Amino acid sequence: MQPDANASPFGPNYVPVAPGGRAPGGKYPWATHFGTPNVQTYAARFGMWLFLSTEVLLFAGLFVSYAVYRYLYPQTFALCSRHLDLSLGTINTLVLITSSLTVALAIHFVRTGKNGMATGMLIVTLLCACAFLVIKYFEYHHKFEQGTLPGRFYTYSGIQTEGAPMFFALYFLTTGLHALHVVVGMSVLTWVTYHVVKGRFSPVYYTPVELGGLYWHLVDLVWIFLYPLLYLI
Amino acid sequence: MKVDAMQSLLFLPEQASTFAERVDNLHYLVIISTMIVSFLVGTTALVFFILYRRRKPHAYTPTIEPDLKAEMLFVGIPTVFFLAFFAIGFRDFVWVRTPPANAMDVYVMGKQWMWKFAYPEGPNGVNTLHIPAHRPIRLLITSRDVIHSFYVPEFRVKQDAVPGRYAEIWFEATKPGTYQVLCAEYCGLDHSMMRADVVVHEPAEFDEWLANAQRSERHEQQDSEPIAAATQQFPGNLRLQGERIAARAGCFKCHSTDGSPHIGPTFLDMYLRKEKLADGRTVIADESYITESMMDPHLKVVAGFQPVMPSFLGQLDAPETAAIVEYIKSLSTNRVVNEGSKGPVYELRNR
Amino acid sequence: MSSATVEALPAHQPGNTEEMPAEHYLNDGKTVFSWLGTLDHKRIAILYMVVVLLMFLVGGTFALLVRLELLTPGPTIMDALTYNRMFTLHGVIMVFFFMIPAIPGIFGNFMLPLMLGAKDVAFPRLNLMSWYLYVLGAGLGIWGMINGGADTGWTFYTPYSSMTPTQILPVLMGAFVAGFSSILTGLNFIVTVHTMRAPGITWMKMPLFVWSIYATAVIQILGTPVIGLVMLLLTVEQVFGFGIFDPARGGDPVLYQHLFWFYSHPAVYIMVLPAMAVMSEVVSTMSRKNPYGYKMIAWSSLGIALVGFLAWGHHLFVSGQSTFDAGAFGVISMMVGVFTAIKVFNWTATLYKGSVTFTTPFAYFCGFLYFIVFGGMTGIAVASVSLDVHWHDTYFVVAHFHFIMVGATIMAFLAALHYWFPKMFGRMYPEGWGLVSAVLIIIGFNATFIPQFLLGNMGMPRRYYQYPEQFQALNVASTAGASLLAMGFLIIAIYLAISLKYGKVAGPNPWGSHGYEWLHTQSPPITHNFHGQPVYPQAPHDYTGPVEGEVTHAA
Amino acid sequence: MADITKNVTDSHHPADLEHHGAGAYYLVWIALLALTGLTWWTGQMHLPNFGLALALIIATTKAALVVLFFMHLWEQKGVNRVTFVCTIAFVIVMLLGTLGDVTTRLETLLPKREAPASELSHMPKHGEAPAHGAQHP
Repeated sequence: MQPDANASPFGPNYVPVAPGGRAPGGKYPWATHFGTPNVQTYAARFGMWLFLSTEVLLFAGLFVSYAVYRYLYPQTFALCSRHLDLSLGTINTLVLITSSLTVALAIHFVRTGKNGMATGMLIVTLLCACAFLVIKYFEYHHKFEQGTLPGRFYTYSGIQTEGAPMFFALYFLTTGLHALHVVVGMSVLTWVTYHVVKGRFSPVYYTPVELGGLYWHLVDLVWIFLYPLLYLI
Repeated sequence: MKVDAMQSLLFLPEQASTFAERVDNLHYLVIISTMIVSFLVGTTALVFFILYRRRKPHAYTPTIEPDLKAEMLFVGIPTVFFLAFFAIGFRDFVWVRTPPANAMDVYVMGKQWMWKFAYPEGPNGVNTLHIPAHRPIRLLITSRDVIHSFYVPEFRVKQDAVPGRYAEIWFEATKPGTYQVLCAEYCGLDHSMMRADVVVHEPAEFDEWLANAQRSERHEQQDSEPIAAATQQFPGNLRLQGERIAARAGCFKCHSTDGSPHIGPTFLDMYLRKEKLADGRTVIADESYITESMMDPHLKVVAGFQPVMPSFLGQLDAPETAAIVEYIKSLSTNRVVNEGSKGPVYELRNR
Repeated sequence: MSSATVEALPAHQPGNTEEMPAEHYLNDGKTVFSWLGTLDHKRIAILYMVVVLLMFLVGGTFALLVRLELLTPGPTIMDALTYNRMFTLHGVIMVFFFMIPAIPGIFGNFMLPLMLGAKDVAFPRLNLMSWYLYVLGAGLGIWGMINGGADTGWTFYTPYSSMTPTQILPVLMGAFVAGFSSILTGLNFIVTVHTMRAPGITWMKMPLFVWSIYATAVIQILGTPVIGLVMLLLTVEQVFGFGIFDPARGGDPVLYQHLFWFYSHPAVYIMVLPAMAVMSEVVSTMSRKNPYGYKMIAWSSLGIALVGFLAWGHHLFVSGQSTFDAGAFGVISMMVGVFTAIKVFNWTATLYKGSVTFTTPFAYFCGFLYFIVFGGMTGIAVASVSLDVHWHDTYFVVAHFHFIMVGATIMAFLAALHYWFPKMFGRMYPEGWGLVSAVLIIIGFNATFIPQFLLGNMGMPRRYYQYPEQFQALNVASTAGASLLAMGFLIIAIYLAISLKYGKVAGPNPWGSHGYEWLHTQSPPITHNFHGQPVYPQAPHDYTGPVEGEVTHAA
Repeated sequence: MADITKNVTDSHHPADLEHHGAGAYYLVWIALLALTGLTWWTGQMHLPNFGLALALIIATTKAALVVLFFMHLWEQKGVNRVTFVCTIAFVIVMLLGTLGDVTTRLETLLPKREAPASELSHMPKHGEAPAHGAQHP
């Protein structure tokens, strides 16, 4: 057999899977890189899950720090927790859960060929994300005014026990890192939306939508744990 | 005799504590079994290498896979040995971490780059620790800045000094003499010069030394003039008084002495600090400003702080105020503050 | 598909040992961009090699300077601050920029697809990106060194690291970025192993190298994010003073050590598992024998990856960790020893009824076996909790991890370099010089680090700029050994550089190996590795008879 | 050549993900909202002993719903599940190893403990000013 990519060594079942109509072949026939499109999808999805697991472990370090300091300062943490705005936190939880739903629906619609609906769902998701960040901004703003800030910036006289600056350090670190992920997720979803609008995805090929969705669900997942740990103790 | 040979072969220092004997015994056991096993592995490899050297270039060889017995052996032998080492090692570790009830306490504080030792009844000392032989000593180790590690090779004893808390370890010295304390945890520029001596006395000799040292310390504190004392190792009664008065008056509820922000500005480096006031002016925190602030705190409030301090007018008399000022002056990061190790600030576990 | 094997190769190539193959990945494109923009895993491997060797040179130079400084008890050639920076940068460079990317980056990248019968890794663009991230990380690190240089030791222990006047941020960021590179490489390898195996290669027929690299990748995925977070927290600590680890603000410095070692202990296995990977291949090829206990070796790789994650607390025996935790971590650490012992026994038993030839890679195998046995056993000794009370943070520990990380890993690195040199460049190195330098290096290592074991026994703490007089003799011995070592490396560098251009043409399979990477391909391979799709009916280390697809001189 | 995918443990076709229709998503969403409400309600009770445990159990349930249905792990057998379970296992390992230390350490080795519980017993409700310590004398 000759090393000719166009001859498709993968048999008649082979479907070119390059997004955006990129033709297989050329010097680097990456379209035939994996045996079949199935394997390619499989690889992409698996790669994404591996990436998500690194994200989970990234947050895990913060959760461990939280666990340790909560063990050391249980009362202070409870007291500080009462200083957070529970209603804003709850609204944010609902917003994120809803955005998770809309992303799942967006994938569903792409898969069933309804790109218009998918676009709508993605836009709702992005709006939810914006709402989340705006609410977060108000929460942060309040803390900056009040002086409930981490470490050496802590100036609030209301709670003067040892662990209070630590609680707010953890609060800002966890929610800050999470907010960073929200921003990254928004950029990813914006990119995805653009390509959905352009009609790049179809029921046969929608991997980027799915992967973007997975990332967004992870953002939701982290918040699901942050919410009770920060607001409800 | 055999043990001595091992000791010099392995370059081990003298065994000067009861723990050292335990450590070395396990050490010998591990080393000897390692040597035996690696000799066996090495010899086997050598024999195979000679027996099965390549005789023709493209020889084919049989596929050999281990049977269950070989597998069990390969897993079992190391497991048994390693667990045995661990069991002995952990037993000794628990032993060295569990001070006997009659142990004598010594407080150890590491600080860049010196060791301070203090006995509950005094005296305090820098870089020389006196202890009696044949008596269990419990060290309560802490640090004032970064992590240090208290290490005496002859005792085989090592414990990190973690700032803000007390770690404990105990040992019983067996041979009178002088041994070197080394810092084993990297702690900055002069890490390698952070050394001290442990002087192990015969018990009777130690009791005598202790009584002498305690007497001379009291003597020093009672009789010396404040100014003269400031030049000595423990800088002055005025400063110590100031600290006591400040504690009594409740200054530390709002003012930290370690630089951390609190309700009020920290005392650390406060003296001669340029402070920005809430109304935009700046002021040098000299003696007069500090005194004034104690008497009329709301007159010049430092920016970023709430005017919540009560006035101490009429509550502190002039000498007391002066003592506090003197105390604040002493809290400077730029100078080495020689003070004895503080006792444990946290309640100790019941022994 | 089995038709596309030997016959598919151009007829003049196999058997002709006089000339290099006409077409191979090295001459496929000669522009700078054809290298810097390449998606070919083999070229990326070469890119890694260039930077990794550069880093080794820098780190090694620091090591030599440190050793020179320790010739005398007092100051010798530098002041205390410079010395503290030297050993920090030596550690940071060797750990983050040399040892972690070395074998996976170079040989993993090059050999993994060849061993799986794939034309590349799963995500070639990601692969190139991780090289760039690595270069960026290394660049940041080097820039940080020139621009002040950290003096915290590579462990960055708080609270010292948040108080030090030196600039640790660039170095931290360098390590952080290099961590991303490590994650992406690991991710790529795992997906490659799952999706790119050629027909015939089932899980239990993967070469042992692949198994070990796979286990390494698992650690890279699961561990590296945590060090990333730790670096971020340290940055926040330094810049903003959040006080997460600051005892003055109620923080716990011991928590830092937990988080740090959760990655950095498994990171030791990121360094040593690939070394074991190389050795499984070398011993099999050089003794023309299947590895005794293939399954045991394969599973013990995964076992080390797993247990390696459960053992981090043995770095904290004297640091204020609880006695209970010390016991738990101590006993788990022993398990790592068990898995390693299994491998050692199996490698030794592989020689049984083999056909052993003493080449340079095999010389390094012998050295490796020695270093892993003694390095491992001293590890067991340190994990016996009470002994650690004496040895912790002394030169004993330094010598122990240098035996494993430098002794074993460098042995494997050099073995791989020699073993796969013909595969990568199509030319042979001079065998005589190879053996001479191997002997020199093995002796040099021993001369450098055995005195350090003894220094540790005597009680010399690590990271000492000045030391009490009684330690001098052994320090001088160690420095002398280090110079021997440097000489060995110099010789290797010279003859390999010469061999690149003037070495004897190797032919496709100079070792007569039945390892998958030597079948179905020429040396050096073509850009897409294979002409057509290779299949692998037999096991990877099968020497019971001729194998299909073997590209020999005689064919 | 058709057997090239044979080695791959799981040969999904993209369309392989079951279409359980959009209905399931709405159900999961409603369940998530309900659980959020539940945890909000129980969280405000500040149950002294098992409040945190309860909140975490609810959070885990919610996370499981998201992972299994929104992220399709329910249908993806094989390696993705293994990956996720391993990840969680390692998070737990890290948590246990570290907490195992802190919870069994010598009292003196922990940072200064906070005031006894009695002093903090009169916890304010959310948003209220704390009952003590607000004004310095």
